[in-house]
Amino acid sequence: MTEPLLRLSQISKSFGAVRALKGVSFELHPGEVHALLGENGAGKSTLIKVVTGAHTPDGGLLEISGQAVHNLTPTRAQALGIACIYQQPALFPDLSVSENIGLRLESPAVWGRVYWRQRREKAMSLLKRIGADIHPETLVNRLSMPEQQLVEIACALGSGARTVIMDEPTASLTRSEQELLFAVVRDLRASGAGVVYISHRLEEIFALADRVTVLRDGESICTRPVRSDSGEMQLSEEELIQLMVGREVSAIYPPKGRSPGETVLELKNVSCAAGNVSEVSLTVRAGEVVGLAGLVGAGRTELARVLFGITPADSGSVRLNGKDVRIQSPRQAVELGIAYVPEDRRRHGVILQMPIAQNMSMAVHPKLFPGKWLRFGAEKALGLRFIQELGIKAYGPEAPGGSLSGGNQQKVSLARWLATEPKLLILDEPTQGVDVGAKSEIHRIIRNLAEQGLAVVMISSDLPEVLGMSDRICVMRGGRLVASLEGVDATADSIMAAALKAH
Amino acid sequence: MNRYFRELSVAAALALLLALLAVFAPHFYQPQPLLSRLTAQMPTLVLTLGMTMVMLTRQIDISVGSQFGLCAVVAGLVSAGGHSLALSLAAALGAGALMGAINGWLVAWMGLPSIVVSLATMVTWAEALRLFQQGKFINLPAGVQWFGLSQTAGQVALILLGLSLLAGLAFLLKNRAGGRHLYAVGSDSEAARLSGIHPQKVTFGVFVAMGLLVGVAAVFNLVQSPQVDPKCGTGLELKAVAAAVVGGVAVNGGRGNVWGAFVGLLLLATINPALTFLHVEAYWEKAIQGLVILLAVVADGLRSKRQSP
Amino acid sequence: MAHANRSLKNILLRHEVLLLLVLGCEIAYFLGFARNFGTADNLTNIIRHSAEIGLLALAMMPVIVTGGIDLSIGSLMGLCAVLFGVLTHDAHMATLPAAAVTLAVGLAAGAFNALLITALRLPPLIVTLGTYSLFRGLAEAVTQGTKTYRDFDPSFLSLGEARWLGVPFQAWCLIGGALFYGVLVHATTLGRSFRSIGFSPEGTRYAGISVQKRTALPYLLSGLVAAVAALLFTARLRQARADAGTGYELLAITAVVLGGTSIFGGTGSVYGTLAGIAAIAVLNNGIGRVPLVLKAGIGSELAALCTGALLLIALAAPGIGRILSNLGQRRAAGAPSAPKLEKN
Amino acid sequence: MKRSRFLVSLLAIPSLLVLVSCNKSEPAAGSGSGSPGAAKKLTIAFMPKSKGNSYFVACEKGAREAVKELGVDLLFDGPTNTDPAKQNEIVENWITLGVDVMAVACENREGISGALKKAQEKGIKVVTFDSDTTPDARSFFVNQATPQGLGETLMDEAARLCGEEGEFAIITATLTAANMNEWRKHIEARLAAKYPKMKLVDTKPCDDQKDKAQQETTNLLSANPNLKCVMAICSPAVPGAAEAIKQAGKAGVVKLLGLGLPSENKAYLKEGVTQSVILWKVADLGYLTIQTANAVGQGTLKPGAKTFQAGRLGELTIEDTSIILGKPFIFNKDNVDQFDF
Repeated sequence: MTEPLLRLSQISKSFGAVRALKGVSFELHPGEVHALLGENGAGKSTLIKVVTGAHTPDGGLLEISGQAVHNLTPTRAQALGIACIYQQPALFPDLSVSENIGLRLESPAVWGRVYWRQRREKAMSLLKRIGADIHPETLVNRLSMPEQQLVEIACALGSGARTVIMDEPTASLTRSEQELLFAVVRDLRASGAGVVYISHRLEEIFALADRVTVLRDGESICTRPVRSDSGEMQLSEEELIQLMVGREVSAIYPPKGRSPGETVLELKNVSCAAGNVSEVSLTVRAGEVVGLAGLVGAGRTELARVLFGITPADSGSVRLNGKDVRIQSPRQAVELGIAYVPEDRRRHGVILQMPIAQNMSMAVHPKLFPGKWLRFGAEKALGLRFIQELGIKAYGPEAPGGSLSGGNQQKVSLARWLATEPKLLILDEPTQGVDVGAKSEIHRIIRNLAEQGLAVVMISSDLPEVLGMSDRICVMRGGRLVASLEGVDATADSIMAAALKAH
Repeated sequence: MNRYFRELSVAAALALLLALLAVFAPHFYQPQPLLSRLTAQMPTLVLTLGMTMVMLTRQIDISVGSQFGLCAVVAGLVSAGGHSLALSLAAALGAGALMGAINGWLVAWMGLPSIVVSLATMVTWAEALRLFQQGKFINLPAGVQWFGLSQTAGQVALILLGLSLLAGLAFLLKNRAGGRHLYAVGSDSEAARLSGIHPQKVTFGVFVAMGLLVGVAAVFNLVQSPQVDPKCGTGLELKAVAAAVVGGVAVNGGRGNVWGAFVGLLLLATINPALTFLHVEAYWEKAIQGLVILLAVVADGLRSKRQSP
Repeated sequence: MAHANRSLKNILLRHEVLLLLVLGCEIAYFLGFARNFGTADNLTNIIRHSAEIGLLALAMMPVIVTGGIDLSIGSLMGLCAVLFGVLTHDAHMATLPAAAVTLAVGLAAGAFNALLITALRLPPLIVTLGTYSLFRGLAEAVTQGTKTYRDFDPSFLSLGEARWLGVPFQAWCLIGGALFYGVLVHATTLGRSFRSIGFSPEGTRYAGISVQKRTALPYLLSGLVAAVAALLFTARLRQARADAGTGYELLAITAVVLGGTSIFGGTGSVYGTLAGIAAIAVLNNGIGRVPLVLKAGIGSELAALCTGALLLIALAAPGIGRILSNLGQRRAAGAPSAPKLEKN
Repeated sequence: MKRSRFLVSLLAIPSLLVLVSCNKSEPAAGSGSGSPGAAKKLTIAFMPKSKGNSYFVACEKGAREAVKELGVDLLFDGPTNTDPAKQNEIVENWITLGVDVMAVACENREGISGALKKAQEKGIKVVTFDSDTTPDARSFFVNQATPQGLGETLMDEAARLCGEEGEFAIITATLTAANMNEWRKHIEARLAAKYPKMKLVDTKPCDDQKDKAQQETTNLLSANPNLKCVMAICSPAVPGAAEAIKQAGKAGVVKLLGLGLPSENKAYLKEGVTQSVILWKVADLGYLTIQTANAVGQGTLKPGAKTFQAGRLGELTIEDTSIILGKPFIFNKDNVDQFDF
């Protein structure tokens, strides 16, 4: 048996009073894809940071290629062949793609020379290898989020690492980009490297992983092979979910609703050049959940931004409750009863330094605080109400948003918009990076809201979620709405076909 | 071309101003006064180089004027004590590095905002110097001025030194890993950390480098005249920041280069003599300086607004 | 962990509480050792002399809370003072309308800053660095640098010395300013949005709050306050000259930061700012009364030096605390750790 | 929690007010308690226009000499930069500090008069030196030279140096410096009245910095090729302008005169770059100021006196309420070695 690439024994790490890791053991062998599973807050990110040298563990033993390592730094981890693709691209926005790749791959000797041409060539070949169509001299701040993710992957590949850690690499990738990534992962495996793969999408894990380790509350619960030697599946989704949450989750998606009511939103040929949205016509009725599917970059988030007035429409008509409206700013959208739970929770959804009650009241200032005077009692009551209604785990309405886990932050973000009592709720990737338990809770909440007569537009790249939650599924491609699928027509195949079909 | 739009447009503005002078005040181009004017800008140039580095890492240092005065007095006292110029350079470098290290320590290791740290050290150094020196000039021995060379040779030497410092720093920032680390840290310090760069060390190093450059600048100032004025640093921090900003160095880090800052400095430094040559009253100077700074940033703002959605 | 934030120890270690403690120590020391420090006349002096800077600091605070900065207020004070002189002397306007026009111009200058910062999304540091030069330059250009306006209306000048209910007029202005800003920042949704903008402008925008309008407001107000300070200054000094308020922007920033407002935005308070002003004003006044300092004749330099040092200590104190506690942890963990660089 | 903090601050303000108005009755100890005639140890407060300025450092030296001689207490303070607001502040602080006499070099003639009158109301004697306030705000002005006398001396000397014809330029400290603006006024008046063939081509500020003065002079020299004379009226500007003239190779061709200290200009005077430096004996000014302040404080010098016996300076005449130090000196390369300040 070969030496494992990575062996962690009884690793522990605390931040102040919080014990993030309480003795985690983990092994990665060459030529293996090892999935790491766990709810948010289970300790996956901390574990990764221990392995990449970003955090120093308080106790336990870390062995890399059979050698015990102490005082690991990011530089040293790199030298020892560990590369990591983080969830949030850790790139330099002001620098070019080739320089980004260069800075990550070259040794950080201060007086070392910079070979610009070699950098460019290397970047070019790496980008080509993962099939990304990005010019190496483009500044990173001109790239879209998935493109940045691809650059990250190129960095990890380029480092020639024997151990590659991928933290939700597909979160913002399009389907075709995902396929390329899977090919890269398989390639790595074939070349004898080890891959630690983290994802909330279980189907990816079944498609890729050889073994699975489940973390819960800072402890490693178990490590299991995905397939037997003969290639049969040895694990079921239900089993995995149960291991992660430690309890039974009965139905993954709540049952769908009754027939929808009146038309709430009606779009006719709405276009926005700046936002890459062209001639979209769409109707959403009260009590209906409309799933908005498509590849990333297909214009879904952009359409939401048009509706919310962040990038106002150039042409076309928007009717809300039968009235023509022109939405020029988020302020106006809120006044019209439109709510938008954004995709990027940490940047747009929740202000991490502010108490959650203040976060929840932000969109209802005029309603909650008539005459612009703050009323602290009313605000606190609002906070308490939603903490209870949505089951937010926090010590109270004064808890800063940043002290909550991702799923709970998402609930705070949702609470802010429910407080406005909107007529139209737009959810953008509502469960991205949310653990399984919180995910099904959020699904239940969304369904309840629809039951109460809210019109819901849900953008999601998670196909099972779109299928499970939506009453009707609209597919976008290249800024246009290309299909509207309902009932038995709505299948994973038909959605993907619509999303991918060439003109 | 597009990447250097800012530098080129500032250079164009400078060219325009110079052309204006060529038409309306041709005697601006007499060689000896031109040489003197350029020489006089060398200390500020050196400070601007340091400020560019500091701003590239997303920091700012407004204590450089006070540091400059202190270094100049230290170097002056060493020289006045009859020691060699090398020794006074060493003393100035030492004093500068020490003050830079204090700023750097507070900013990098204590995580304090640089604008406030340097505001505090600016006041502290300036008042300490006032208490110590009481505004007295320091008379220097004969050999110090122009390094003991003839005047023209000394001026040429000084300009060459300044420009080679500029070129050297430009080279380091472009072609040495350490230089790129400044951009990396200024662009995103967390990403830099994950790339194995130590942002604290880089930040600390940049402030120390700034201090060392202040020492160099003080000596560049020292050799230009037979006396040291302890007030010589007053207001230099704003000149250096303004030059860097006009030259396209971004206050929030990661963007800009020393050539741009150099052109920015030349533009700002030409305004004052231009007013004299065009016989515009002196009391317009500050207003025009402010207008140039605003025009530079507004042009930049309009341009980036047009480009980004 | 979040609970720990609210423990008694942490409340005691809060910046403002520490500052009040420093202020208390200053006062106790000066009462004990400085000559005639505790007299009513002197207290009046302290307030009268810090009114303009105090107002500027109050105006600066919300600007910094939104994550911005306004370097132009000192220069704007100079411009407004000169303008008031021009209006009353050269244009022969009566005092009241001239004052009104001056305030309007201050507001307009603040609006100019606000426009460049919000509509063009330019960094406030650079915009106000530009207007810092521009406003002072205009003041010098208007007066050709040399002109000094004197002989204002006696009833206007009497404001410089006036007392109501035994309290100097300047104190009333300061109280008015503090109340106004206290209510604005701490009790209205506007103040709340300054905070959220300071923490995250994008996040605030996504909550349906018009970030640009809200960001503009503190700059507008700081323009207005600079004009008020200019009038007060003119009344107290009995003259208007282009150099009024030179360097006041830095003093105001010092007071604000000393008062616990984060230069990165988001946190800050009026009472902290007031304590910051008081700490500086008391230090300035008291240190020149300590017999040893009096004898050496170094009051002004020492006061400035101590202000710088106080600011440094105030800044470094939490860091030093953190390092000490890290040392304790490190001994337990046997591993180094460094604070993260802050990023705004 | 937020609200309670706000309430606390609301409460703090009124309590501060109470403190202000309650303590009002307490007298400012030590001020104005001396009865005239009886010799007692006086406390004299002495304020320059700005500190860290070699001119006033020399002044302070002379003042301390007189203090030693007379056995009085000296308080010395002033703004660190020329800042009129700070001068008022210090005067008002001195009132509450309790001094017997104040000697002030006023940056701001009108502006400071209110504060000085307030001091007089409290029984504190006020004298001014170097630059005056309004006459009703002080008892005596120790006058080293009147602005008019100084302006005329400068202009006459400039005219002498360039043969009463040609272009000249002025370097001043800042465009807002009050006393220099006063001098400039008299220079220009004298120019218009007596020297029609001379022309003032430009006036430049040097921010009280030598290096800036040097740059400005370099520009002036090349922008005005016919320039015959530079007049530097603030002390750092004289050596700065001298260096510029020297570097331009115009030593002796372009004449330079100014107001400055001999010690800072000795080398240039000897090299023939600077022709004349005009100044009074600065230390004597400080000395005389303290002598006057003491005499006024002791009550031995009263308004209406025609002469004043000023220690080692001997008997000086009093014009109205101005005590004249004597004519300014013109230093040149022949006599500069006799002075050590």
